[in-house]
Amino acid sequence: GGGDSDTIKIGFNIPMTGDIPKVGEASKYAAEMLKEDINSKGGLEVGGKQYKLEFVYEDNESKAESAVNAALKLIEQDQVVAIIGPNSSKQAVPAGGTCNDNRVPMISPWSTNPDTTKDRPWVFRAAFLDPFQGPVAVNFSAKQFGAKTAAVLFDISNDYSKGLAEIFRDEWNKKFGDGAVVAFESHGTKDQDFSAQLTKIVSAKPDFIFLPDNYNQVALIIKQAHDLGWNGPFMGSDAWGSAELMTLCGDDCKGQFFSTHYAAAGAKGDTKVFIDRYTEKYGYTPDDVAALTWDATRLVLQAIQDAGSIDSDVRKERKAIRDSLAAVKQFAGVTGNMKFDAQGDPIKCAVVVRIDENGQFVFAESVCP
Amino acid sequence: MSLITIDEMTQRFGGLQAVSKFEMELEGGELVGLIGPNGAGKTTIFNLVSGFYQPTEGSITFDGKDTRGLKPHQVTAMGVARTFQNIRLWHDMSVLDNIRVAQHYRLGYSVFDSFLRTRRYRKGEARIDGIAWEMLEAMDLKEFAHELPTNLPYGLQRRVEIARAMSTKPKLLLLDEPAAGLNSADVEGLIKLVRWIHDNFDITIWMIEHQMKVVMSLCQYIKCIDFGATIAEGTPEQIQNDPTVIKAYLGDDNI
Amino acid sequence: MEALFQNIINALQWGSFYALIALGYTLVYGVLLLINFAHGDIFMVGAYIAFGVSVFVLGTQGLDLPNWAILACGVPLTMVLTAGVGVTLERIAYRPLRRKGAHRLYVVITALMCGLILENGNLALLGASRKKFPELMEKTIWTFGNVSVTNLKVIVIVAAFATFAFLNFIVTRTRIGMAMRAVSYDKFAIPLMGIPVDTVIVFTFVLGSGFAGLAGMLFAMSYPILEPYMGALIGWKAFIAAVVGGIGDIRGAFVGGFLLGFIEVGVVAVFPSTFRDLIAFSILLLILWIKPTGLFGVARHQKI
Amino acid sequence: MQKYAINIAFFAGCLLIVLAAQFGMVDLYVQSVIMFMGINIILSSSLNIVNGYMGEFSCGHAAFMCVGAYVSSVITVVLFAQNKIFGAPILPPDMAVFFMPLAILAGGVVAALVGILVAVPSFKTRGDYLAIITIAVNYMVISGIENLEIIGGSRGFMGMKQVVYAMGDVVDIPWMMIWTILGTVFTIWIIRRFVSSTYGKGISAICQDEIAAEIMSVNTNKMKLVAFMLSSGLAGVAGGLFAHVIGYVNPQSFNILKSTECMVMVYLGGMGSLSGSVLSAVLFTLLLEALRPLQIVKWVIIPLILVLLMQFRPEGILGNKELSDVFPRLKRYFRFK
Amino acid sequence: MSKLLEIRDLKVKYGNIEALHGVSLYVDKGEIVTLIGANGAGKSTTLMSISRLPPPEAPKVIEGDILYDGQSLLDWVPDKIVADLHLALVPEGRRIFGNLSVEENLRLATYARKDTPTDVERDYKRVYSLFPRLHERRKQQSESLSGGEQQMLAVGRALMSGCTFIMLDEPSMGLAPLLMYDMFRALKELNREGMTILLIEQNANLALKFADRGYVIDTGEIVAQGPSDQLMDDPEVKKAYLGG
Ligand SMILES: Nc1ncnc2c1ncn2[C@@H]1O[C@H](COP(=O)(O)OP(=O)(O)OP(=O)(O)O)[C@@H](O)[C@H]1O
Ligand SMILES: Nc1ncnc2c1ncn2[C@@H]1O[C@H](COP(=O)(O)OP(=O)(O)OP(=O)(O)O)[C@@H](O)[C@H]1O
Ligand SMILES: [Mg+2]
Ligand SMILES: [Mg+2]
Repeated sequence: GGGDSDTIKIGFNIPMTGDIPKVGEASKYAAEMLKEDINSKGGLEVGGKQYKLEFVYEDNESKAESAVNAALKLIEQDQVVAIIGPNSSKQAVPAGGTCNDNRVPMISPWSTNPDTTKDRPWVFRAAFLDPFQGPVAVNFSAKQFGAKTAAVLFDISNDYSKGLAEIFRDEWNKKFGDGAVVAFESHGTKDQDFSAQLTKIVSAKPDFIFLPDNYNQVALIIKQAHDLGWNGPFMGSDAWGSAELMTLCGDDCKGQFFSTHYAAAGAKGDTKVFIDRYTEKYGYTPDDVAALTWDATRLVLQAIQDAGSIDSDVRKERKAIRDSLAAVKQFAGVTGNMKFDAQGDPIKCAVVVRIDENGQFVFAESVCP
Repeated sequence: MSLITIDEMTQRFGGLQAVSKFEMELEGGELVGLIGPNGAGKTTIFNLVSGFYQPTEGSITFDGKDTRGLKPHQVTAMGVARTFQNIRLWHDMSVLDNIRVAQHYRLGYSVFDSFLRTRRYRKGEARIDGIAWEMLEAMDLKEFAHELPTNLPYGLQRRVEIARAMSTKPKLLLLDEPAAGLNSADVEGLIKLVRWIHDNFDITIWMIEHQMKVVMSLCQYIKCIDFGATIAEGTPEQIQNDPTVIKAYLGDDNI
Repeated sequence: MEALFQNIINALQWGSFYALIALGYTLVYGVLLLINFAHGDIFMVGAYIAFGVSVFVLGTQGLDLPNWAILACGVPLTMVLTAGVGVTLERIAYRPLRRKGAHRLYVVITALMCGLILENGNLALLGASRKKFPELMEKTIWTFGNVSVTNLKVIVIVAAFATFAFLNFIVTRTRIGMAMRAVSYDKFAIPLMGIPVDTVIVFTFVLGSGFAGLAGMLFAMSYPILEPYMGALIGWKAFIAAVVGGIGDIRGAFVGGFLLGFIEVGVVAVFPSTFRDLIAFSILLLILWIKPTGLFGVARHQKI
Repeated sequence: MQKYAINIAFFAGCLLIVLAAQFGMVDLYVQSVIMFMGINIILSSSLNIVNGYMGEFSCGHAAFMCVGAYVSSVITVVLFAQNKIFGAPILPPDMAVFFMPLAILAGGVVAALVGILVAVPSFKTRGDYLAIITIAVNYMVISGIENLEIIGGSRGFMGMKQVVYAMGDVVDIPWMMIWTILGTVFTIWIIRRFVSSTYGKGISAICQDEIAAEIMSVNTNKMKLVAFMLSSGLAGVAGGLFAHVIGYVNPQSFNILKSTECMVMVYLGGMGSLSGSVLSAVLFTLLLEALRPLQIVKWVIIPLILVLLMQFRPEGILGNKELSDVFPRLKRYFRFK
Repeated sequence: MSKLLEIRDLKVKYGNIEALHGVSLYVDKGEIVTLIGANGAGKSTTLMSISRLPPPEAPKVIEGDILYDGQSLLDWVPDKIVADLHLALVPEGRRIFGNLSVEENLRLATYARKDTPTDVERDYKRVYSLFPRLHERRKQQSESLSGGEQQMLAVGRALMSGCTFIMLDEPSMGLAPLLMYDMFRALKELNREGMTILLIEQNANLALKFADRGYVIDTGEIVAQGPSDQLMDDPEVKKAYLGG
C-alpha cells in the first residue's frame, strides 16, 4: 500500500449499481482518464520522485451500509491514502463519518448535504452547497424572468433535491413575501408520471417553475408540463448538468436555464481540453459529476504534491494529505477556481447556463460568493 | 341439567337452507348417530355445534351456556371436540406434537414463560406431556409417537385424529364419518375403539356415519335428517325399518 | 373544476398502465398462484424490445420505415418477442421447480431473482446510459379550456380497455380460459380431463408477457426515457393494484389498476404531495381491511 | 457437560472475536462485516417466524427495522448527544453504556407495536393479501419518516456515533461489536425457545391447517398477534443495532429492496429452520462482500446463484429441518429444539 | 376376449420408497375388475401409474410395463391417454375443481373430446339423470358441495370425458347408502353398454359382489386373484378383508 512501493493508492467509493449507476460510471470514467494521463507521463512527481497512480474502485450500490463497508475496505484492506466519493449524500454522510473516524482524507465530489463535512476535519467536498446555490437560482430567475411568483417541484426521497427546494422556497419567500411560492410539490425518486403535481402547479399560475431534479426526471417533467399546456420557463439546478439531458429531453428543454459548476459550451482553457478529451474518449460530453470527480481527484493529487514527499507510513501520509488539502490556497479546477473553508467546503463560483437552440449549455452568468 | 340443547337451529347459505329448525337435546353419556343423505346438512350441524359457523337462527346451549358468538377454540375449551370428514392432522408435526398442541387452551403459561422457561412453563409442559402420553398409551399409538402422520396408513391417521380430539378432554365428541375410507377390517377396529372410548371415559359421542354397520352396532339412538330437517329418529331398529328413511337414505342393496 | 377534469384524465392514463401490468400479474397468478415478481421487469424488457425494434430493426438504424409502419409492425413484433421472454423464464426457471413440487413461495423468490437478473443484466449489457425512445407519433394536444389531452393519452386509455375486454373474454368465455382457472385450483387433476397442463401454462405466460410488451411499448411512447430499473416500482405498485382488486380476477386487476391510479392522483390533487405514499397506501390498507379479499376476490371458504 | 459443548464453544468464539477486535487483530472492515452478519442473522431469523413457521408472506420486514432504528437512535441521541434540534444531552454521556441496550430494546418494543398494524388485518386476511398489507406498511413508514422534519426527513438522522464514542470514553472496547453479538445471541435464544415450546408450535399448527388449529383450541388470532409482534420487535432490535453501527439512518435504507433481502435470506435458509436462517444470513453477507469487486456483474451473479440453488434445493438449504436433523450427532452437543 | 389393459410385474417408487414390488394384472374388454386391499397397500398407486400421472404426487415407474390395446403406455402423457385412448380415472379424494361451478367442472371434462356435440349432449343427460342432485346444484361453486355431492361430481366428470374404460378409486367414499347403490347400478348399466371398469373399493363385500373378477393387493404385491365368488369364499381373504 501507501508509499512503501512507488505507487500511490487512491480509493473511489462510487455507485456502480443501484439507483444512480450513471453517476458511478461518470466518476469512474473521469478518474480513469486522469490516471492514464499521469501514468503515461511516468507517474505523479512528488519530491523529485515519480510515483505510479493506482485507483481502487469500490461499488457502494448507492446504499448507506454498503458505502460504509466500501470505505472501510478501502481504508483497511487496500490501505489507500485518500478516498474520492461517495457522490450522493445518502452515502457520503455515513461514509464521511467512517473516514473521519479512521483519519482518512475524503473528498465527496457531488454531495451537497452540509452534514457530510460538518465538524469533520478529514472530509471535504468539491461541489458548492445548497445554501449557496439556492440564492443564485432565486436572484437569477427573479432578474431573468422578472418573476414574482414561483412554483417548485422536487424529489422528496432525494435529500439533495429536497434540501435545495426548501432553501429556494425560503429565499424566494424572503424576497417576495410569504406565499410568493405558489406551489411546492414533490414526487418520488423512481416516479415517471408527474401530471398530477404539474396540474396543481399549472393551475396555480406561477411565473416559472423551479426544478431541482435529476436530469432524467427533468426530461420527463418538462415534456409532461408541455403536454399539460404549460409554456412558461423552467429554472434548474446543477443536477441538470448532464450530456444526456438533451438526448433525453430534446426540444422541450431548449431555452431553459440552470445553475451549475461550469458551462460546457464555449468553455476555455483546461475545462475545454477536459471536455473535448472526455467526449472524444467516451462519446458524450462529461456531466458535472465527471467534472467534479476530475477536480476532486486532482485536488488530492495536488495535496500529495504540496506535502512534498510521500511518507512510507500510510497514517502519516494521510495526515499530510489532509493538512495540505485544508491548506489549499487556490485551486484551478475545470469547474472553476476554489479553495476550502473551515468546514472543508469549497468556496467557488456558480455559473448559470442557458440551453441554446442546438442543445448546447451556453454561459449566461457567473455568480461568485 | 342437559349437556347440550339445540333449539330451532337454522343455517342458510345465501338462498340455500342447509339446516332448518334443527332440534337436539343430549343428557350426557349417550352415544348417538346422525345420518342422512349427502348434502342433508350433517357436517354443517357439526360446524355449528363446534362454533365454526354461527347459526342464522336458533340457539345452542352447552353446559348451560349459550355458545353463540364464541370462537371455535373457546367452544373446544368448554368441552366440545371433533374430527373431520377428511382427515386434518398437522402433517409436518409428529403424532406426539399433534396431541400436545391440541391442548393449547390449558398450557397454563404465557409467551414470556416460554422465553424464560419458568417453573410455570415446565409445569405446564410436563402436564400436557403426561396427558399426551396417556392418550397415546390408551389408543395404543405409542410406537408411532414420533412418526409424521403422513407416513401412517389411513386407518391409523383416523385413530390419531380421534386421539387428538380426545386429548382436549371433551365432554362431547363429534365424529364426522370416522369410518370413511377404512377397509372392512379397519372398520371393525374403529367400532371397538369408539365403544371402548365411550365405556372408559365419561363422555358423550355424537357421530355422522354412512356405513350402517357402524351406526347400527354402536349408536343407542339415531337421528336421520334430510334437507336440514329431522325426518326420523329412534333406536337403530326403528330407523332401519322406517319407510321414510329407507326411501330417502338407505335404499336397497341389490345391484 | 378544470383541474378536476384534468386530473381525471391524468388518473385514467396513469391507471391504464397500472391496469395493463396488473392484468399480466393476475393472469399468471390466476393460473399458477405464482406472484410473478419478474413481471415488472418483463415489462421493462418489453419497453427495451420496443426500443430495439423501432430503432434498430424497423427504424432509422434499420429498414427506416415511416412511423405509421413502425407502429403497425412494431406493436405485434414487440408483443411476440416479449412473450418469448416470459415463456423462456417459465421454461428455465419456474417449470423445473414446479416439477420438483417446490413450495410456491420458492417459485415466487425465484421470480424475484429473475427480475433482478433482468434488471442488472440489462445494466451490465447496455451500460448505465438511459435510452431515448423515438417519437413514433405526431403529438397533437387538444385543449378544452385549461384541460388538455394528447392523442397518445387517448390511445393508451383505449388500449387498456380493449386489453381488458379481450382477456376477460378469454378467461371467462373460452374453454382454455376455464382450463386456466381449473389449473389454479388443482394441477394434479387437470391431465385427467385430457388437458395438457404445460400448454395451458405456456399460453398464460404468452398472454401475460405479450401484453406486458404492449404496455412497455405504450409506456415508452408516453414516457420516452428507458432505464433498467423502470419496471421495478411500477411493477410493485401494479401488483398491489392487482391484489387490491382481488388477485386472480381479471376485473379485479383492471379496476384495481385504475383505482390505484385515481388514488395516487387524487391524493396529490387534494393533499400536499409529500404525503402521497402515506395517504395512498393508508387508503389501500383501509380497502383491504373492509374487503379482506380485495374488491372482486372471493373468499375461498374452507369446506370442512 | 457435553450438552453445553457448543454453547461454550460459541461463547468462546464470540469472546475471541471481541478480543481480536479489541487488540486490532481483525481490521475494522472485517469487524463491520461481522457486525452486519449479526444484524442479518437477526433479520432473517425473525422474519422466519412469520414467513417460515407461520407460513405467511410478509414482504415489509424493513419497515419494522426502520422503526426500531429511528426510535433507538432518537432516544440515544436525545439522551446522550449534542444535536441541532434536540440540543444538549439530557444525561451524562458516559451513562450511555447502561442505556444503550435499553434504547435498542425500546426500539424493538415500538417496532413490535407497529407490528400490530400488520397483525390485526391478518386475523381476517391471509397469504397474498397480507403480503400487500406488509408492503403498504413498508411504504407508509418510509413516507411517514420522510415527512418528519424533526428527525431529518429524507436527509436522514445522525449523531449516534457520538453516543458510541461516549461509550468508548468510558471503557475503550468495541462496544457495537459486543452489542451486536449480544443482540444476535439474544434473538436466536428467544426464537429457539419460543418455537420449540408447545405454545410456539401453535404457530406451525396455524401454518399447516388453520381451521384444525382453531378447532383444536389454538387461539389463532392471539398466536398471530404474538408471532407478528415478536418478529417485528426483533427486526426493530436489528434496526437499532444497524443505526448505531453505521451512525446514520436514512428512510431509503429501509425500502422494499431491504425487505426483499430479508425474504431471500429466509427462503435461502429454508422456511421454518432457525439454523437455516442463521446459515443463509452468514452466507448471504459473505457473498455480498466477496463479490463486491465484480461491481455490476455482482448483481447478476448473486441472483443467478440463488436461482440455481433453488433448482437443486427447492426447499432451501436446510428445508424445514434443523442442523441437528441433518447431522444427528450434533444433538449430543446442543439442544436445537 | 382380448386383454384391453395389461400390467406386467410393475415396480414403482415414490422418491426412493418402493410402493409396488412387481404387480401384474389384466382387464379384459367389457369386464368389471376390482382391486381390494388394506389401507396403504398400493391400490391408488397402481391406478395413478396406469394414468401416467406425474410425480411427486404420483409414483415413478421403474420396472415392468403397462400395455393398453397392446401398446405400452410408458411413453404416453396423461392427457393424451384420456383424450386419445379414452381411459379415464376418478382419483382418490375427488380432486374436483372447487373454484368452478358444477356445470363448468363437467364442461371442462369435454375439453379434448373430438366426437359430435350430440354425443356430448347425451352424456350430459346421462350424468344428470344418474345424479339429479348435481342438476339441482349445477350453478353452485363445487367447493361448497357436501362431501357426497363432490364424489358424484367426480364420477360424473369422468363420464363426461367420453371414456370407454373408467378406473374408480373408492367412488363410494362418503356416499350415503342409497346413492352408493344407485351409483353401482349406474356403473353396471354403463358396463352393459360396453364400458370397461377397474374399481378400487374399501367395502370388499360390495366390491366383489359387483365385480366379475378381483385382485387382492397387499403392501405392493398381488396376494390373491380370481373370479369374485371364488375370492369371496377364500378363507384367507374372508378373514383379512371381509371382516370375518
Ligand atoms: N359454506 C357453504 N356455502 C354454501 N353452501 C354450503 C356450504 N357448506 C355446505 N353447503 C351446502 O349445504 C348442504 C349441506 O352440506 P353438508 O356438508 O352439511 O352435507 P352433509 O350432510 O355433510 O353431506 P355429506 O354426508 O355428503 O358430507 C350441501 O348441499 C352443501 O352444498
Ligand atoms: N405421494 C406419496 N409419497 C410417498 N409415499 C406415498 C405417496 N402416496 C402413497 N404413498 C405410499 O405408498 C403406499 C401405497 O399407497 P396407496 O395410496 O396406493 O395405498 P392405497 O391402497 O390406495 O391405500 P388407501 O386405501 O388408504 O387409499 C403407502 O405406503 C403410502 O404411504
Ligand atoms: Mg359431511
Ligand atoms: Mg388409495
